[in-house]
Amino acid sequence: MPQLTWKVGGAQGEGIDSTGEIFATTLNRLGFYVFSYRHFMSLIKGGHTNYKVRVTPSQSGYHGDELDLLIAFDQSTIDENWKELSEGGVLIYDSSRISSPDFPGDKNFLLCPVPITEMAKEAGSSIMRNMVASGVTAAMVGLPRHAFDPLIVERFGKKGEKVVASNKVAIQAGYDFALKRFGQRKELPQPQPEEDGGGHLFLSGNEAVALGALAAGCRFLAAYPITPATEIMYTALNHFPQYGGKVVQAEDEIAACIMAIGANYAGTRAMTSTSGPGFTLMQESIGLSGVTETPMVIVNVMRSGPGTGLPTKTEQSDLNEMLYGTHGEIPRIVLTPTTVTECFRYAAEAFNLAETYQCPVILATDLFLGMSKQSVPFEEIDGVQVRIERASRIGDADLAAMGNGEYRRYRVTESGISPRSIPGQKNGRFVAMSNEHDEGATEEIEDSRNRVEQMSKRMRKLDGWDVDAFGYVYDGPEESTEITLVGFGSTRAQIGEAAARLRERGVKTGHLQLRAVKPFPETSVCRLLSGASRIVVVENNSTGQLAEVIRARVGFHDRITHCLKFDGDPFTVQEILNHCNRSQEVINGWRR
Amino acid sequence: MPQLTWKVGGAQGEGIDSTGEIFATTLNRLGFYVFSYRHFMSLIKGGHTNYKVRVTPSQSGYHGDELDLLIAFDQSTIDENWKELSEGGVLIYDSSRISSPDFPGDKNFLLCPVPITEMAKEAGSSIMRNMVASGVTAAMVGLPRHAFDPLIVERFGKKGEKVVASNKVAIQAGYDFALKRFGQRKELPQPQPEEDGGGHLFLSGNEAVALGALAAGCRFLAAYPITPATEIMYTALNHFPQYGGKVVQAEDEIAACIMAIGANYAGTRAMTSTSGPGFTLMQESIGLSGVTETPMVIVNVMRSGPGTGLPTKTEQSDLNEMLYGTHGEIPRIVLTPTTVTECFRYAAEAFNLAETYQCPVILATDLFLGMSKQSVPFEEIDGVQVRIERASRIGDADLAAMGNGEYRRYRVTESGISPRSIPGQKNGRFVAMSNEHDEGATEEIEDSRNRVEQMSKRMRKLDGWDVDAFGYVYDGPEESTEITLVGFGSTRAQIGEAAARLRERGVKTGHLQLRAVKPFPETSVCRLLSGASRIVVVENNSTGQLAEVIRARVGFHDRITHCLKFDGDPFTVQEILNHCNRSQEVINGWRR
Amino acid sequence: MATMKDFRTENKPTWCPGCGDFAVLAALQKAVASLGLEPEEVVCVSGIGCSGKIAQHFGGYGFHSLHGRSLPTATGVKLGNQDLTVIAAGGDGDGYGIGMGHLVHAVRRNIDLTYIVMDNQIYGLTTGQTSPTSKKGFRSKTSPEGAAEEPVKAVETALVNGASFVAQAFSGDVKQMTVLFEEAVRHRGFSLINCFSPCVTFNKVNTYDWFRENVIRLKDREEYDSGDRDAALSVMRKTHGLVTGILCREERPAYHEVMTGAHSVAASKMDLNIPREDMREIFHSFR
Amino acid sequence: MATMKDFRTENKPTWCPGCGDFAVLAALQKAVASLGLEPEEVVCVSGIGCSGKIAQHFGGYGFHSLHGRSLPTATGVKLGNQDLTVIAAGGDGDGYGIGMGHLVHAVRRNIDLTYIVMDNQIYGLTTGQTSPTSKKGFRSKTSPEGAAEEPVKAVETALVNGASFVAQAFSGDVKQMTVLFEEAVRHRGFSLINCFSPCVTFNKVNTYDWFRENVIRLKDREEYDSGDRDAALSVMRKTHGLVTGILCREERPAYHEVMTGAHSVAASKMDLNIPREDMREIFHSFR
Ligand SMILES: Cc1ncc(C[n+]2csc(CCOP(=O)(O)OP(=O)(O)O)c2C)c(N)n1
Ligand SMILES: Cc1ncc(C[n+]2csc(CCOP(=O)(O)OP(=O)(O)O)c2C)c(N)n1
Ligand code: SF4
Ligand code: SF4
Ligand SMILES: [Mg+2]
Ligand SMILES: [Mg+2]
Repeated sequence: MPQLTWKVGGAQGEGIDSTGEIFATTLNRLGFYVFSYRHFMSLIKGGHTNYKVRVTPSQSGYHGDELDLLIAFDQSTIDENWKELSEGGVLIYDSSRISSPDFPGDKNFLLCPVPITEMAKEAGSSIMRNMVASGVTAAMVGLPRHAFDPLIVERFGKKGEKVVASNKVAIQAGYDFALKRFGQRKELPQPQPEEDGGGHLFLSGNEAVALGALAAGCRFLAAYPITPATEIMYTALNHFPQYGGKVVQAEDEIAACIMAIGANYAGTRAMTSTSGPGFTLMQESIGLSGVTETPMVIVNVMRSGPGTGLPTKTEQSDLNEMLYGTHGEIPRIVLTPTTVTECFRYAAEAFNLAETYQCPVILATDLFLGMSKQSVPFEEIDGVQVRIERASRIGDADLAAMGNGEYRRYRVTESGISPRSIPGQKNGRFVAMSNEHDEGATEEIEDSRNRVEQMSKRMRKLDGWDVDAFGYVYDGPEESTEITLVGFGSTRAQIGEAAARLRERGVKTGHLQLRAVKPFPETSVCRLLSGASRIVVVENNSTGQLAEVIRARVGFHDRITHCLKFDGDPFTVQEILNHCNRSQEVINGWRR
Repeated sequence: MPQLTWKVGGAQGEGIDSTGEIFATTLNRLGFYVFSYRHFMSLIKGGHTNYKVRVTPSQSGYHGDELDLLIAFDQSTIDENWKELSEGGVLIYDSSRISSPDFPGDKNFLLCPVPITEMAKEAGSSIMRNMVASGVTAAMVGLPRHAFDPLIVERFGKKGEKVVASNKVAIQAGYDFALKRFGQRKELPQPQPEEDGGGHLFLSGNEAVALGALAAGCRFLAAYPITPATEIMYTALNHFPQYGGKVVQAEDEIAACIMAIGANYAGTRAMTSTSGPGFTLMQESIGLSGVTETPMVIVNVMRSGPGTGLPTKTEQSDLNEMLYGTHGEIPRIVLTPTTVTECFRYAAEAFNLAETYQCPVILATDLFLGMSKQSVPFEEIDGVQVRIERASRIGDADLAAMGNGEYRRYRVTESGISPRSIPGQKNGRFVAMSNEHDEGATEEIEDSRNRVEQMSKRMRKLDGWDVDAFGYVYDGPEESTEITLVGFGSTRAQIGEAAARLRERGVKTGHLQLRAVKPFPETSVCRLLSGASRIVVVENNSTGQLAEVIRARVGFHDRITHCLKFDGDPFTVQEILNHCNRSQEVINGWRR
Repeated sequence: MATMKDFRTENKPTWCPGCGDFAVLAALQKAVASLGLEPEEVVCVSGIGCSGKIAQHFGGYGFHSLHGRSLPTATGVKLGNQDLTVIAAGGDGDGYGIGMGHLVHAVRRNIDLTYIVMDNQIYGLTTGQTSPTSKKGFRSKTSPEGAAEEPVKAVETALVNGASFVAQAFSGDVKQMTVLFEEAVRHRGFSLINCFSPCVTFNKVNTYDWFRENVIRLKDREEYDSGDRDAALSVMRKTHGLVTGILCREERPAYHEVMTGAHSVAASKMDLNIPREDMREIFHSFR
Repeated sequence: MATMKDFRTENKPTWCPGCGDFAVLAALQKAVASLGLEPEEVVCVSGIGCSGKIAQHFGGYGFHSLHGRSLPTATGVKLGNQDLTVIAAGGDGDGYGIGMGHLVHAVRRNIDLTYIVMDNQIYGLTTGQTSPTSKKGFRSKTSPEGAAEEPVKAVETALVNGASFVAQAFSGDVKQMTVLFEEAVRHRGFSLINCFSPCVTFNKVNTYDWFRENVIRLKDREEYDSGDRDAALSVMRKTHGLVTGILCREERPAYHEVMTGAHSVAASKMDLNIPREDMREIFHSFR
């Protein structure tokens, strides 16, 4: 598909992010479909960072394999990124800092030296490097000279006319210089503005999660800062209070999770958001939600583990913990949205599921989906029907009809769901107990018959949820395929593009992307995979956690191969294709 | 097999445990093989408790399905236990408290009213009920009148002659009363004294774990009290200090686990012990051990979950968390000893494995194995060869031969193991880092090539360990069976007895008991199960966690059935047999 | 109006006869009844321990949470519905051992709840180990040669971190305890009441008699100004912590009144539907 | 003998230019060198945060542990080998937020280590959120309307719980800091040094200048008796905590000298082999 890929890189703290953001935001507002991806490090200043933007004629959840233009503020940007530049790509570099760029000369680039720092200084200060770079970009991709002006006014208006003016000067200097010296070198795809002529929504998975929660009636978030989940908290801080929603920065993740459980118990839709290390600390509370049957929504934005790991890198390696964490056995739901819109939709749905089934619902994304801002058609998110279903509750009237002490919170029902009362409701008294308890929830109880009844009741609750209808999206022939690619969550865009390319080559290809992994939609998965000659499970982790689940729940041991990546970066389409091209023999490598 | 089963029950705090212990300890000292099982509740006084003793002609790890004698201090003991009494069983009850015992009259028991409380009061105090009961027991099973005297002197000697004397009086009163009124009613199997003519060792899995650790050179335990793991701490407190071993009661399990990791890092063999809730809190630290490659031994004595669950009941429901807990991916070992002697042996071996592979080793038992005191031949434990292999270290001389800064703690090696230095060693400087790090362990590093190298190095470490040789015990025909029973850990005795009974009935039966579940001994399991027509996986949990692993790693989906129990009690042999007798159709119920 | 009876439950408490926790339960039942509260308006959130069973035995709503986590659970309950009266309760191990961090942070927030610690200087439910409040040298199954650590100074810790209501009570004096609970529940903000609540089964040192002999009752004398935090600290030091009464009281806004998202309507009572136009405006702010 | 250079590493610290943590690192390097310690004898154990990177930049052995867990990790290291000099280090969020409970318990044990907190009143590494030491009303990304909580009083908390050495330092005065570190390392028992270590990137309120203007240096005047814990508390109150110097010092046995299993030989240096006869005797005690 026609596309433009662009990247700016330099040291952290040098304005790389703002350069990227200005470019991406502006293009988005002009109606282009933009996907942006930040590469950053777990330190504040220094260290290489870059910001990549991919512009496509239609929506895409991926920043692209290659690079058409690279703007390098320093040599290490070239070192780290030159390989990505396509043949004929444009390398713009700050000639005030790099006298002659150094890279193995086996590729054919257009070298564009620009004295970025000097020009910035001339405009007033070296911090305006980002503006010069923006101007250069505009010229070389054929944007009008004043494309960035509105954003500049918006961002710097408060700081006074002068600041705005000098920023504009810097941009124009870059623009003029580049236009004169190099001219327009690359084409942008056609913009596709919204109906109102403006841009699409430009938001990340994290932002979408917070908005979905808000829309679904979440009025309490307790969280503890952690990359890459903190934007959920920021977005909540921005938008919850207006609707009476409270946001607490807890002392740690244990407190954050259990506070939200307390709020849910009190009748408020409440959630927490975190990433790996914090998620691990929440395991005991997740068990508490399970055993007390208190609704709870936990967002886990995965990053590279284990331990502190690579805090600014993406990974999908918490699947096992989400499925199997906490001691003992609880019912739980794990949703894995595959797009920003699904982040919104499933965040909202999570609250209904949590209340209906009175159990923890884990919403799993990762750094790649959570932090990448991208164009989303307004209609797409606006079109999501957010229902607020406060299910599985008992009403005041029903309680009034009962005598005091008659209501049984944990009544053993066929569905496993027992109507829930809320503190404040007369005659609804119960004790939410982390111990095993009786139907009446008045006492912990160790009787073995009671135990079996309560345990079984809890564990059968989710049988009523049709995960097989909800839990996946499939693209491809249903009966038989030569190869079927399987993934979950954020990898959808790349797997989808890889599948498309395989089909272009005439390979009968299926693409199954899971949007829920617990309960596991095994009937659907079994049906869709049974006709696949080869099954390639694509995961951002090192052990093939999803593949393991598929083998356990469905089988197909001898047709599954693992396409794994765990270097901290999201998959490229090419990597997936490379795996598919490799010989059949890897299949037998599963037993390790 | 010939056996005698006996139980005493009453309210907690009434001396039930001491009655049981006096009986069990005395028999053991006389050379009988004894297995004792405590049923108790999560409250201190009141509530039903009982103590069951099974006497067998050879060693057994099980307290038996039925009951020959029941001593009831109160009616609720009868309510809770009458069903267990075999036809012709003896029901002794305290006629001072129970005028006529109440139970459905469909079984044929010998009713033996004994005014236990009155007789105790006569002897001096109602707290001597336990002594009266002991005397009654002695008479009815044909023990000599003074059988308990030595133990009484030992236990009460410090309290003075008078106390000893009145206890003896109470025993004798019970003895005389019972002998006269009822006579000897049951037979004990033949005792099998040790070579020295004395009794066997009489200890629990928890005690054996602490002793194994001590023998293996563990010199640091940090733990936090929790049922059913606290005895490990008590045993360590008793025996570690003499050998310079330190014991810390930490402020919580997070601290306990990470303290032990710190001590291991400093070169001391160190461990922690806990149960479910505490184990969950340790998950982040377990990841730390994995990523920093610091040896660590964690004992998890499982109890009924989830949440606080049933703190005094047994379960095997933490298997999933042991296999998959913590975010991200780490190498880990999970050992599941099946007998008290294996508790000793594997506790010791755990330290060698932890040091050799520089990873967390989880030693998993449960309340049943951990807390049940039982006869173990001295020779059996004494015969365990405890090696202390301080492997995978780098010596001072090797370091001296290097320049400062040359040593690389996380050198990428083929085996994945990198020789470890210890603080204090010259030239051995490194930083154990929870972040991803370079070979030199001097910096956290986010480079993707380095990441893949370090991650792969860690994950391949355990390839060198031959778990297939170590990880199971198999009993039965190797080629083909009609039915093969599979379990892990503590269920060995009951599964073994069930298998024996099936064989008696002419069913070709296999019994595979796993002693290690991570790495999974899949080659062996595959080989041993491939000829089984039916595979019954016997687990003390509600979802069939081991069966899931077998399906994932080996397959055989359509031959596996789940024999599950999760009411807080250990399996009875009969329950396993009942499952085996049930029709084939359950097999197809696996997909849920 | 509800009476003390309405705060009783059918089941008898399972504490050992004579356990100090009976008095705590009775005082709490009396206090909330005399404040005119209804059972459904009061939530008792407890940790795990013998003391933690109070949530089961108290006749209001209850949350018997995890070991050490009564305070964050109770914080969530209060913020979920600020109209509820929230009592957090638990033991010395639960609150000052594993839960110590949460105490300090709850104090800092001045979250409006009453925190009752049943301090028996021992781990009761796990059958008698040394606790963080056990005196130095205290012998138990986990400190056979005597505890090597200084006991935690939880009340002082609350005081220096600005707790807005701090008191101590003794199970041997239910009357005073009841009054203190009333004051604490009435107080708008965080209240800590450390209750000496003897464990008759496992702590043979800090018995009722021992406390009767050693504990001083802080008379509301003219000289003692409960608004003076330093005076409170100095009384605690002078009495080695063995003093009952209100140590400190300070009026300041409670957390739910000033936190991000503070609102006069309880979160659980909000209309959750956001007008479509509002939602669209929010969407459009992401452009 | 090792010099300061030996406590340097090859790689340059990755802190922002001007970060207060540079001073802390330099002072630590100087202090241990001037105490005549060798790099292999010193272990720096840190939590996670900008501050936590000190373990990487310090030239001794290091353990860059988990967020909030520097103290229990360091406790384990010390008890594993009591001959090592153990420095625990981390940020205000790490130590006083998530790690608060461990601080109190480390203080109670009087574990022999030096705990350096780089207090910048902000979460640095996660790019600028409110921390437990941020002043009330402090605005950040997580408290856009100003922090609603009282700041934690960590130094006072350590003081009331009996910390045997407590001091405060400021990155603007490396000389004093070095002396304080020397004293702290020399002290046998738990030492807390709270260091005002400005975050030049995210905290625009508590800057070097701000501290220079507001912090008082505690002269070792005759009147001030560092053995008097109450005096320390009162100085802290009077200066609103903005004071540097040794606040309190008390000699008492360190934990490893009195704990269960205390021994003159370090655990890591024990002969691990237990004579067969001993083992048999132990076995026979289970009969
Ligand atoms: C995470 C966790 N660790 C340990 C336990 C075991 N446990 C239950 S109660 C308790 C201590 C009880 O002591 P305290 O809080 O003083 O209460 P008390 O019983 O004395 O009233 C412990 C350690 C647990 N339930 N959960
Ligand atoms: C369990 C866990 N939660 C959250 C984080 C994310 N995190 C890393 S550093 C940090 C706070 C740092 O603040 P502080 O301790 O004050 O150190 P500073 O960076 O200011 O020196 C947080 C929340 C983490 N690494 N682990
Ligand atoms: S053990 Fe102690 S604290 Fe627990 S109920 Fe009995 S007396 Fe009370
Ligand atoms: S962000 Fe602040 S604390 Fe972190 S390195 Fe920069 S100045 Fe220091
Ligand atoms: Mg207690
Ligand atoms: Mg900080």
